[in-house]
Amino acid sequence: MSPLQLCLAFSSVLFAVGLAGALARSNAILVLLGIELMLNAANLNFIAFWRYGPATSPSTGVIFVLFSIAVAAAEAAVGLALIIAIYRHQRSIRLPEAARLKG
Amino acid sequence: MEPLVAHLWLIPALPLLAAAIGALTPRRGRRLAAGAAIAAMLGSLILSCLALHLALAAPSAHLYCNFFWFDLGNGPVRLGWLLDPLNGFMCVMVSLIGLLIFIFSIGYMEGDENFARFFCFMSLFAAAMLGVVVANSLLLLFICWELVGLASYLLIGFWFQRPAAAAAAKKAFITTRIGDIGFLLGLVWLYDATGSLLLYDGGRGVLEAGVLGNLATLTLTGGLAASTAIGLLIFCGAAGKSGQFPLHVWLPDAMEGPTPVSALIHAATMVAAGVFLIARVYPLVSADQALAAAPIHALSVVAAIGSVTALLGAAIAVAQFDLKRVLAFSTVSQLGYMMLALGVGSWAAAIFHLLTHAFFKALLFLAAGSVIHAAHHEQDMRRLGGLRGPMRVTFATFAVGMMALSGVPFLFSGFWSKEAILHAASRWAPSQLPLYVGLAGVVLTAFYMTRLLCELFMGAPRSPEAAHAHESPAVITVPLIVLSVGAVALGFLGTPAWPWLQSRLTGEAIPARSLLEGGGLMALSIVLVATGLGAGWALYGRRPRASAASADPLEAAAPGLFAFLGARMKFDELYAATLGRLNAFAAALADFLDRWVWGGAVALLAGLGEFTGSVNREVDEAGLNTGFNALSERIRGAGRAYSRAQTGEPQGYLRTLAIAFVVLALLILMGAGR
Amino acid sequence: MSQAATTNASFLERAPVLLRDWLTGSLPGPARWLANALIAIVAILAVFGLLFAFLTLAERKILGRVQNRPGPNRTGWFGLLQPFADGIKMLTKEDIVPRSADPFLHFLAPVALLGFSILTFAVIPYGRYLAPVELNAAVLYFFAAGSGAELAVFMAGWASHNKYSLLAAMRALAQLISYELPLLLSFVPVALATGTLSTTGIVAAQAGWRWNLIPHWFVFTPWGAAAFAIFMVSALAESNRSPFDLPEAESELIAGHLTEYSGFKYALFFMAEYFGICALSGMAVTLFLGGWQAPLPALSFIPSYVWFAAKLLALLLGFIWIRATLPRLRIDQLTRLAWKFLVPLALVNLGTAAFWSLTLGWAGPLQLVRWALALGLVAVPALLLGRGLSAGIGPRTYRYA
Amino acid sequence: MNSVLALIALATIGTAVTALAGRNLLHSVLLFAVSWAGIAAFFLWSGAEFAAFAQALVYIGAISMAVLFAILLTRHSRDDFAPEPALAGRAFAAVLTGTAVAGVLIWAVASSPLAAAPSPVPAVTVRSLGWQLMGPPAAALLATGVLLTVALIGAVVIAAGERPSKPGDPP
Repeated sequence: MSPLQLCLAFSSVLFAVGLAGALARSNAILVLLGIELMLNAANLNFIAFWRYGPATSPSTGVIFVLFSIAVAAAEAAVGLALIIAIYRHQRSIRLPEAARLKG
Repeated sequence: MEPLVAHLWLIPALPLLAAAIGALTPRRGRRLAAGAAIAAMLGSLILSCLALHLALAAPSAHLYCNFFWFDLGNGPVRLGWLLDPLNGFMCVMVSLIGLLIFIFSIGYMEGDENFARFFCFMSLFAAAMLGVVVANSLLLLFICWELVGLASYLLIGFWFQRPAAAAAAKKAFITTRIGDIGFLLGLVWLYDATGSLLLYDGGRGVLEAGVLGNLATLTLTGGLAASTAIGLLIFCGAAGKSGQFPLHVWLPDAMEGPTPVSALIHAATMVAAGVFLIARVYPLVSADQALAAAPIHALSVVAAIGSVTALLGAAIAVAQFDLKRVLAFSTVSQLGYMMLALGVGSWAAAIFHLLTHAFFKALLFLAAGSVIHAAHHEQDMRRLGGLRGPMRVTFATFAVGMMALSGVPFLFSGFWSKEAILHAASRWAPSQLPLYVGLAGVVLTAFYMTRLLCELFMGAPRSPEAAHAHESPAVITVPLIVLSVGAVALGFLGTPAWPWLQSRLTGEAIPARSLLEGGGLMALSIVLVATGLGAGWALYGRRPRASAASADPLEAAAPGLFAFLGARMKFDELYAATLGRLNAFAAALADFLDRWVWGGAVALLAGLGEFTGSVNREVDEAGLNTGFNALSERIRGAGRAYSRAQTGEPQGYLRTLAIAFVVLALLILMGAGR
Repeated sequence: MSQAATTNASFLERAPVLLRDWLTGSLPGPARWLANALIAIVAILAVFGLLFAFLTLAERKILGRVQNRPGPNRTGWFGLLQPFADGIKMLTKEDIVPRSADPFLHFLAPVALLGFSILTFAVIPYGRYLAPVELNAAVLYFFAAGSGAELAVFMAGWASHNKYSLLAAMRALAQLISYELPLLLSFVPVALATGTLSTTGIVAAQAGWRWNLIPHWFVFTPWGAAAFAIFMVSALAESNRSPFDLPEAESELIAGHLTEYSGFKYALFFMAEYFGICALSGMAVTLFLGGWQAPLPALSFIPSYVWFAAKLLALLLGFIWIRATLPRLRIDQLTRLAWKFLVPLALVNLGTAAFWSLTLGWAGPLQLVRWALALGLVAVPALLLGRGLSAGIGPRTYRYA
Repeated sequence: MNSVLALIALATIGTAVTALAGRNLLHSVLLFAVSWAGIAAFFLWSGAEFAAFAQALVYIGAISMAVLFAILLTRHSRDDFAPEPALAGRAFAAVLTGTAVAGVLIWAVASSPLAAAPSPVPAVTVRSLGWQLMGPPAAALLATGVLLTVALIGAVVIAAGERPSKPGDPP
């Protein structure tokens, strides 16, 4: 396997781990973290392609990563705020119990 | 190119801006919201007049300005603005009537706490309609079309505290949506067939000869031309919006909205949209006229639907007591007339009638609004009456509108436009049926309008509200007067003696005919109008209703028929029994499948249980409810059934997403492997 | 004489490097690189370890003087051996771990804290030739490494199962997060002016003197002065020093997250705190005080690291002085100071710096205009915001006393 | 070269797995910090220095802090971290899905011909990065700024809890 493929494999496994976590845990915070992990895996891909992929402008990948980090930060902030709001409504942050919008 | 054409987008953009302003103003910002809305409408009225002037300079030309929107994989998606006499007239009409209605509603809505929101929605409505009018791309047109639907939903349900209003809004939205699905399918098909949705695009537009030729020649099974199928699909949308026969049920219920809204919907914007759409794509719809082999022509269907609607609406209108409902059904039947005219191949006549009808129907609605406003929101004509004395202006203007609608000869615009339609119908080769239907409609129209007028204004007040009624303020009456002038004068633009409007619309010179040729038909219709008026006067005018309780003369004569008509021919019940149940069944089915896909066997059993339960619930309740409650109840049930698929558990969604991804990726990889 | 001075200076200047090369010169390439790195690490640890030891002593002495008491004066001459006595005491003390505590975290917290604060030393240029690690984004690295400390403090508060510790941890989090922002923002103008994030580059950008008198340090520009002030205040808060030492407020929270710590772990916390102070001061020196640059051309014969040490010590004494003088803030005052005063001020300051670097070309009378404008840009918002901040906080009136 | 990568990957994935499988929420978060650090290390390894430090600063410095705050604010008692009840099946399904996704992805990666030759590290200094950011993606930069601001305000508003609404005003 070429280094690029190794990196991609790494990121895929990381992504899968995040996904599995997000699916398995019912604690909203852990689910959020799992999703963050998936985002990180995507970042890994950006860097990997920037490093090994066909040459584009010298800093595209890094710029991508910076943007996605910023977005991730925003996402985390809002997500945690939502979790706190949910907690305030029903004294728990278990996702299955947060299914009260259904009707 | 003319700078005006390039900036045609300003016409809808101004009201849209006003809507944005209205949306951002707080509750107390009434002045600002209303001011913005009216200023915007004034602006687009001026622009529209300029545009019309420009268009009339070269009637047969289609000035358009297309621009690049975004790049779709296999080519750019382009939108554009179009200007020709047709939408020039429409623009002027919409913005003028919209302006008047806005002014009117300052007076009408003054008491409402959501004044600002109201004007925001109204502006949105007007903006969407103007967008429909100026669009040069069916895609853009469809977008604005949906916006019209949304705005109508918001406005009909403006008093959403009332369950009736909320239900009516939902009903209107969903019913029109049914039609729009057809429309959308038509667009997709059209795009698939031609690769473009632009109307005029230098020879490549879908309304231009080359493309149409291909469409008409490309035939499907049974010799059905593609253009026929597409035209019919598009007509579905038109039928939905302008309340044609199968989908007319939402229109009367739309009366739950504030009266200015009803006026806007029924006169200027929404229902006009359908007729306008067909007139707009007339070349496409009529493309199949050439091939005689075709088993069915799109226009014949349009004509048939139109005539049915015309007769049906008129008949039902006879037996209504809510004055706004009477007007609503008269709108239905008038729209039937327009469709009929389109069907028999004279779209100029249809547009002519559309314009005149816009004026006198807006006038009627606003007058009705003024009555309702004066009578403290009493709408039942049995409990009104005797308003002639206190409300002179309203009475006069209402009378003008009524005479225009029922086609009182020579002086009133309705007469001329209706004449145009009837003549067109009489000249239609395939069948004379539409003509007879139209003539029958004439009688009924005259009859129920007379009835309405007498019930409202003659006799003595039959309730304290009516007794205390007084003339409305100037902000309400002035638009009435302006409109009544229009309702009278507009007719003279299209008399057979001087067919200015038609010739401008179609772009070719139409020889002026003397009134006498084809005079027989005219005479006949005059006689019919006279009969209608006479009958109405005989039944309701001579001996005005004594009290609110006393029975209606017709009711006394034929109670069964009257009740049947009064229940609007039981259409809602019919739909509730058929479509509603079908819908609920499909919903339950979808629900069942959904659970089966990833819910496992337990969910399957549960789904079965719910499915059977829901079905037998449908069976129990069907027919129990009456009126649109049944339909909207069904639809709500359907929604509930659908929504069970939505567990509200995000991880479930995520899981399905992941699984779907895996499957997809596998498919692709397999494909790559081969 | 000046000739002799320069040569002399250059030798002294290069002395540490020469020493290192003499030590590791014989080794092959990679091993040599490793050895150099090790030497750098060891040197830093040794120097700052000693500095820490005597800093504690100095702090206690000075506090003593300020409070009219001698301070430690028994062990050794002027109590000079006090730190070592303390060290032995700490080492020999029993290490208590509460039963319900989270033992692993309880152990990890001080270690991690110390580790992070040592990491930050890597990028500070101590002298003309004494920059341990040359990074392109050194300052970013500095802040990134520093941000780990918050985690450690929280760990400590959490691991020792104690409500005071937990409260302290919450406070610490709030405080550190709030002050991370002005700290970073106050650095941004420097990056704007120098166009680089590498510390050596920043120091190099501050070389030279105006009229051979006033050095080109950023602290001598309006925006630089403001940024320096903001940086120092935030640094105080970041290192939990008085007047921002709420997380370990003895009077309210016993000793905050240190409550359940004793013996060597406690010592580690202490060390980490002082290392943090040293690192932040070093960064302040690098960013605003011209790093190792000499204040006057005439004094440049003194080796650069001496200058750096002098500036560093000056700042440290400032820290101690402040601790001796100022009372502690309340938590709400603390956060308000951060969000309502420092952050907006830092943002305005960014604008000022931009103005400054845009008007580099102005000369002659325009220079005066430039200075006036910049000063106004710095002073006016400070005054306005300050008024808004101190609104309602008047001299206290004791009614029933 | 690749051994370093393997080391980093192992550390990152291992910590992530333990974090997501762990029972103690707080430990999970701290482990997550470690695995984020691992990702930063990967960035460093592949020469994206700036991205690495940004990653460390944002994730370890900010996000983990926020998460810890959220944990402290949303727990009944200190021992609220009991494992979720009756989730064995779900966990199994989740792991199954995860492995499926991983398998598909890795298969795709392995089966697609990707540039095998290790190219030299693209040189990117902070200065060039800055210039690039100010170039084409400037608009995106502004948008991101706006996004962050909005997110900040929104988070504050959401987490601050709603004031009791008057019965008078409509729903």
